[in-house]
Amino acid sequence: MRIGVFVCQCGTNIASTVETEAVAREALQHPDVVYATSYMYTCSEPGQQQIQRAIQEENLQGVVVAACSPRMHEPTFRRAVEKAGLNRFMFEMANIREHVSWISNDRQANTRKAAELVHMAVAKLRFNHPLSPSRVAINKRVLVIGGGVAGIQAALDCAEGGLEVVLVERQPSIGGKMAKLDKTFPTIDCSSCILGPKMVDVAQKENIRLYACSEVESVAGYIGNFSVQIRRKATCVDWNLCTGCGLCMEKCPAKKVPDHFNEDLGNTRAIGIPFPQAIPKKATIDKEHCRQFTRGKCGVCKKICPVGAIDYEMEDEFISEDFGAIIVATGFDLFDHSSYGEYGGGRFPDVISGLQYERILSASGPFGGHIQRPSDGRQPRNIVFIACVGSRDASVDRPYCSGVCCMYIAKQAILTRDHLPDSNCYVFYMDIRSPGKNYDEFVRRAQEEYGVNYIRGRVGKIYPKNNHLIVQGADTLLGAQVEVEADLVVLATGVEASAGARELAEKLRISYDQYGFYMESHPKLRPVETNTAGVYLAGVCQGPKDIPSSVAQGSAAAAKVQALFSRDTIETSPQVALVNERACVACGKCIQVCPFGAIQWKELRGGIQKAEVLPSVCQGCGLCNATCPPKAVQLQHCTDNQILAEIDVLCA
Amino acid sequence: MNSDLRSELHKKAEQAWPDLELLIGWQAGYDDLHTTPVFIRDSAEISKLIWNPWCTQNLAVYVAKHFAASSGKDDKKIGVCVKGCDSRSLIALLQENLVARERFYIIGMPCKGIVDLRKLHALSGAARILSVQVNAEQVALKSAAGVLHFPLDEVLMRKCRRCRYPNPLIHDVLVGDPLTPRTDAHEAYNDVAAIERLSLQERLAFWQGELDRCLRCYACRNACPLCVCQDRCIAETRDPKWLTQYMHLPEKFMFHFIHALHLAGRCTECGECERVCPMEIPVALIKEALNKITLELLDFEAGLDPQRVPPLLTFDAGETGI
Amino acid sequence: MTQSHDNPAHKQALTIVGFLCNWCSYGGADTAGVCRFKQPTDLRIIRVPCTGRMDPLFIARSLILGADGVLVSGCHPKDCHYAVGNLYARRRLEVLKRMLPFMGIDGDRFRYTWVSASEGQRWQQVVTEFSEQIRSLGPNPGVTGKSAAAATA
Amino acid sequence: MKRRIAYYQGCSLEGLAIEYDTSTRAVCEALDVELVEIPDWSCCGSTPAHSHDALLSAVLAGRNLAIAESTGCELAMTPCPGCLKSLKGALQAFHNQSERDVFLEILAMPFTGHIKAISILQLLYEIIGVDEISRRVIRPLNDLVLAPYYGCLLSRPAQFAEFDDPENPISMDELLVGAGAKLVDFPYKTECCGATYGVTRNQIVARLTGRILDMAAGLGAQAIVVACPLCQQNLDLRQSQVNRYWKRRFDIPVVYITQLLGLALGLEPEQLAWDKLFVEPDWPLTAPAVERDHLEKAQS
Amino acid sequence: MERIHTLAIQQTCDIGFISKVEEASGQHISKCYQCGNCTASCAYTHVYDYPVNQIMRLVQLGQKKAVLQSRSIWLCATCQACTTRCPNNLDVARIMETLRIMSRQENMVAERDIELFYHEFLESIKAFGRVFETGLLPMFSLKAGKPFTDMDLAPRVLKKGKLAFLPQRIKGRKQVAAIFHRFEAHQLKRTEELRQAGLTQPVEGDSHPDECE
Repeated sequence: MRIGVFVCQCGTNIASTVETEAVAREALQHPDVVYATSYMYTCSEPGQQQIQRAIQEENLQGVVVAACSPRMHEPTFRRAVEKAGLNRFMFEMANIREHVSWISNDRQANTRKAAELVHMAVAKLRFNHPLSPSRVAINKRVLVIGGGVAGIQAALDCAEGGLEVVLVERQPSIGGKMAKLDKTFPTIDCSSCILGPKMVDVAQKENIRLYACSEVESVAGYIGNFSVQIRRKATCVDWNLCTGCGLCMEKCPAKKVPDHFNEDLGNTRAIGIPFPQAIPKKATIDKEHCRQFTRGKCGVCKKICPVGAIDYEMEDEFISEDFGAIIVATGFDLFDHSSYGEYGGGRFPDVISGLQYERILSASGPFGGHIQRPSDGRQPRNIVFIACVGSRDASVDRPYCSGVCCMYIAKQAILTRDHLPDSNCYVFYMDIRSPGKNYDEFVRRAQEEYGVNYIRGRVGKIYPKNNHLIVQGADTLLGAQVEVEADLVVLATGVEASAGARELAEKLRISYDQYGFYMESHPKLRPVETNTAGVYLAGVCQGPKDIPSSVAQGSAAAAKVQALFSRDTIETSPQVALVNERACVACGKCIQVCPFGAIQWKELRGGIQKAEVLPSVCQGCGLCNATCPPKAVQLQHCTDNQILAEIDVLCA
Repeated sequence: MNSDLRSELHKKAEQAWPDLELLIGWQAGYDDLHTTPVFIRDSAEISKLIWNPWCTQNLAVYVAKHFAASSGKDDKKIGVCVKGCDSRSLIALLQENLVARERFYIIGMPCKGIVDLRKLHALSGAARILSVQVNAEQVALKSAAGVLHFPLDEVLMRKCRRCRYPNPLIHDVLVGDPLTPRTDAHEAYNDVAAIERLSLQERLAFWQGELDRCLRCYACRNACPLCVCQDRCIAETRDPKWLTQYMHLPEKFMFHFIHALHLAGRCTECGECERVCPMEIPVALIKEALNKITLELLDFEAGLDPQRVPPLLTFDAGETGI
Repeated sequence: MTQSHDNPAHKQALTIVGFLCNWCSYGGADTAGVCRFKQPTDLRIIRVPCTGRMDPLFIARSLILGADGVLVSGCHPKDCHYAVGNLYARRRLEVLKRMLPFMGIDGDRFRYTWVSASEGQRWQQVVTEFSEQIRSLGPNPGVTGKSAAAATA
Repeated sequence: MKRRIAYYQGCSLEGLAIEYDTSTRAVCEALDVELVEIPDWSCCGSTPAHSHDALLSAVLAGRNLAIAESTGCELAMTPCPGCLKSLKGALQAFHNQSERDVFLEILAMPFTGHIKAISILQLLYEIIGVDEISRRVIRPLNDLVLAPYYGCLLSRPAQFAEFDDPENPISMDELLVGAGAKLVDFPYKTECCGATYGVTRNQIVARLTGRILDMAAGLGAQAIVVACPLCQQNLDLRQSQVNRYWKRRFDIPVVYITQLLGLALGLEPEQLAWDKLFVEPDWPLTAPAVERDHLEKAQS
Repeated sequence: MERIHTLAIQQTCDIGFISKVEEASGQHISKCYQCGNCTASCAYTHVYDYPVNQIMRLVQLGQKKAVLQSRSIWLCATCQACTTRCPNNLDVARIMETLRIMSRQENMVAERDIELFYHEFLESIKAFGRVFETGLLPMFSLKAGKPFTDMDLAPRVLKKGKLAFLPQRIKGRKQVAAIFHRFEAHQLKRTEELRQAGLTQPVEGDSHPDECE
């Protein structure tokens, strides 16, 4: 084999701590290497042309590039060598940036290490073979998990493009957290006025099937061909019959049911529709509070329902659907502030969360949009907002910024001053994070036009005194301790991964970070893809973000699916396992361990059994290869010989 | 007593014969001290079958091979004689679906232990052994130098002195009465423990000394009832090329790692690898050490319960500590 | 913070072979690089798709041939890109780890661990700790018993 | 079975806080706890020592733990949170690999570090338990309205104290409720009283203590209940200084938890040194003792 | 406290000071992001010259003299409110204690009375094994030049019979004194070792004569 080695300097990224010329020189010592050079930016157009020229001029049969991580540029260089007529698998990469130049300043050691990594790549390349992909058909249906604004947007965009969409929502209605908001920053648009039409669209699109009160139970398959089981939870109301008239809700005798839609600030009934604009507008029974279930008798709703939709015996139902792609938009939960003992740990009724205040402000909220204290219904005069509760706080394991609180506090303070011009609003903040279009102007308006008092410092303690709440904080700009006598305290509770996010990630085989937010494929360049092909992300499930970003990501994920579905088949990677039938001893261990059922028995003439890999099902993990005693199954492009060659370079 | 058992064996083999196409057992060898396997395809040969403390071979070794080759026509089965230890090899083969239970007729031989010829030779000194008699628990050894008497226990194989399963764990018929097991389980790994007591350097030196003698004749591998690869062993293949044919210590170590790790969680400690080694390398010890590890770590012993999957061919998402 | 491994006085040629799964730990090592988390330079990484690809024999071979240390790292259990590859791997790797000392090879020369793609800092910590550990064990004499002194020279 | 616990009383409890010592011993005896006074104990070093050097503080306290170990007890209890901090500091130094050698070198006594240091509240609340104590109450603190005041150190910082809640401790609350008392929801449970600045900067103490007294008075508490000799001294002995500073006439008794529990357990005021308080209660100390079964009936 | 006007950041920043504080306290000062929760929670802010968060800031900027000469570090009562509430898990009270110790070592104590009281307290232990309250107070009052300290309380205390007239001399007082001696010897040895290793900080800001103007 004639091998060429190209050592990238990556500007100074590599060259400043690695002697790239020396690495290239040493590469010429290795067997089969006929050409080696070092270049400023190998991934650039001229850099790629240099490789292509060398392939032709030097008649190269294999190429090694020593540069950044193959996770970054392997596809780039594979395309480049392919253009020059080589098979794209006759290429290897040595990672001398992320694994060498960026992690040590010792030039001598780095150069030695880079040279050895190149040697390993060359040794491996000598065992490479040309490989070509195969193709499988795509099932052009898409599953959207989560019906918040990101999921709604993704579903609508996919449906608009003519795709068949299934939208699965855990709650009885779509709308997510946005449906609970009163207004949105920085325009003070009414939240339900802008979200409502989109929710109605979802209900009306013929190619969207909505499963509310449902969850994803299991996921099998792979890109183009996922098979998903969905659990439709028992609502105890036959939604095919329910007209959403609301009579059951009026007559239900269980009147002290905490109203979760109103963040438990008011009460609702044990049967009903969560809010007037709900989609689907269907009733659901809350079994935890329904007297038919808690006391074994009642039956009022069953008697009253004009269409006979009530069915107390209803059980969860499982349905299976096939999809070619999945968009995950499972949103977030609000940080539970009971871990802040210094703020009362949830013991003080007038210390509330940001979302609770949002419900108080809302005309459809528990107090009809009148601002009053949950404890005694009194109109507050002094209202304190505290930023960063459950954000940027390592002591409660939430060191990240939730990204939206600065803005929503400004909005809530403006709305408060609008509703109650005589009130005083105080905002305790550490920094104001308002990097969006018209965002900082909005925060300035809160201060300049609406007279909201911003105090730079955290609050150390809140305690009740004479029917007030004493807020003891700091003004670090003043270098002083300050106290505010408040009537109501709103904690700008932060954003955290939604309950069950980790379990869903495991079903989908996507990664999540230590806080439960889903990992995108690349933080900058592949922000809506995951490392599992065919699974895309939208909204806060990937990390804290506001409404415009969530909507943009929903559209982006939809565009990714459209692009995927624009073809009828997809290429499957040829990096799959392959059985050498002559070596196979038919012990069946590979079949036993394969996580994907990708290996089966094949009968040769004379009834002899051998293992056989189905390349379209094989995901290329190599577990069979590790298990096979005579090593008859070999994972292509990561064969025993290739790994042994790399080991031998280092150890022999 | 031996003759009683032998006639019982013959009787039971005769009874089973109409259902069998082949019966694998032991026959007398070229002298008192040796036996060889016999493959009976004609009922007239049943009389060749013997049973005594010299029936050392693990006949399960032949089972997988003959299972693959047999047609199974007329629903005829393969008969095989097994000792307790050998029966575990059969179960291990069943655990991996390498053989089908319904195709076998198993004649179980409760066993008090097999004589280790090396020990006999050592005890007799240089003199040629003329004859050996076993009476109850005593061995009478007649050599040119005279007659020597030993307790039988002293000349049993290493594996027999730590045997926990003298009775076949799987059988269709038993020859003789079941025996009570001798050693407590906690003593089973005494030999491994003795090595473990050495320092790291001493252990390395020990294996360097032992494995340096290895000829890479692969007798150990060929005698192993659970080695599925046989002539496709990666110790010899070119692709993939795990080993060279160079006779030096790393390659020898590597070969024994291959054999041992391929048996991790599978070895039933029949000891055949060690018995057949011409260089008298205690190769079974490596597998015993691995068995001790899989027992402690994964609570698994190969060849006991036909329903259990060998631990390295499965997983447990809930297990902790690893 | 002291970065003792940047001090050339500590340097001696060590060979540490790393087998990293492509999806988590290789990404974690990349993340550490992107974040410029300084690490000792003795590790050479071999990329494999999954720790399930790891036949313990690769590790045995490395150590028999004289690698000073072997580090295997993959996705956290239950977070395997291939669902269960690392669950098989951890059994096989642990068995090997316990077997090595029986054969006279120091089990501390081999470590397996789980580092996700986001855990750049953890990767730095793993590499630093393991390299320090191997450094304190000194060069691996291998099974041929070449003396430590000869290996250093 | 009688529990045997090493007892470290500390210097304050020999002097200004003698009633804390008396009542602690009495209550423990009533609860079948044998207090083994650490023979020839010495001062833990208190704030001056750890403001001087953490190691010196650790060794001064360590001497007492080393002696306590020789009594065969597994626990060393001290009523003083300041002493507790020092004792725990000694154990921390011992269990810290990098400090142990020098710690032992300066201590120059045999020490195994097996002993654990606890507060009187830990003994009462965690080891004996509220249920056990309220079962033994024969003279409930009927309707006495109290403000439980814990001070800084009993539950803070959480990782060090390993006891109760750092922001809203409840151990003393539950013990008092278990003894039949009523409590005010006291927001200043953990506010600082001024600590050792009584001597050097008594205006600080007057200011901080005044806030606490004011809050308790405002909430209608008949007494403040404490578990720290320094807090008690600042609130009780210095109440006259506070009154001068704030131009107020506070007259709130500041009593030790052990004194109140002692009464509830049926001990007499003299056994609990009630007469040593500077601000003496204006409420009767000894309502007639109630027969046990009678009490149980009343409770059920 | 001297008012800081223009602070020449590079010239006045004592990096060695920052690392010494970090090493002695075991805390990463750079974790502090100046939220002010310590100041919000501190009961002593009203008597401090610099509020706690500014002490942290001064340490971050290496302002050794300003920090070690501040009154705040001596007025901190180690009540742990700051440590309990720090969102970055910094043990702020521990840092304050570290600064107190350093301030005494560097002879920069601003609150002489408090230091004196602590000193007399330790002397009392060294002499008797336990603190002799009755003896400590007069000794302190005398040396501090505050003869009337707590005189108002004395008659009441005496009336309650709460003060002993003679110190409790414990049997092991020699043992306790020996602890002090071994500790002092250890300190000397350590300082000498550090000096020989060239690691000591120059005494009293020698390297930065014009710190806070």
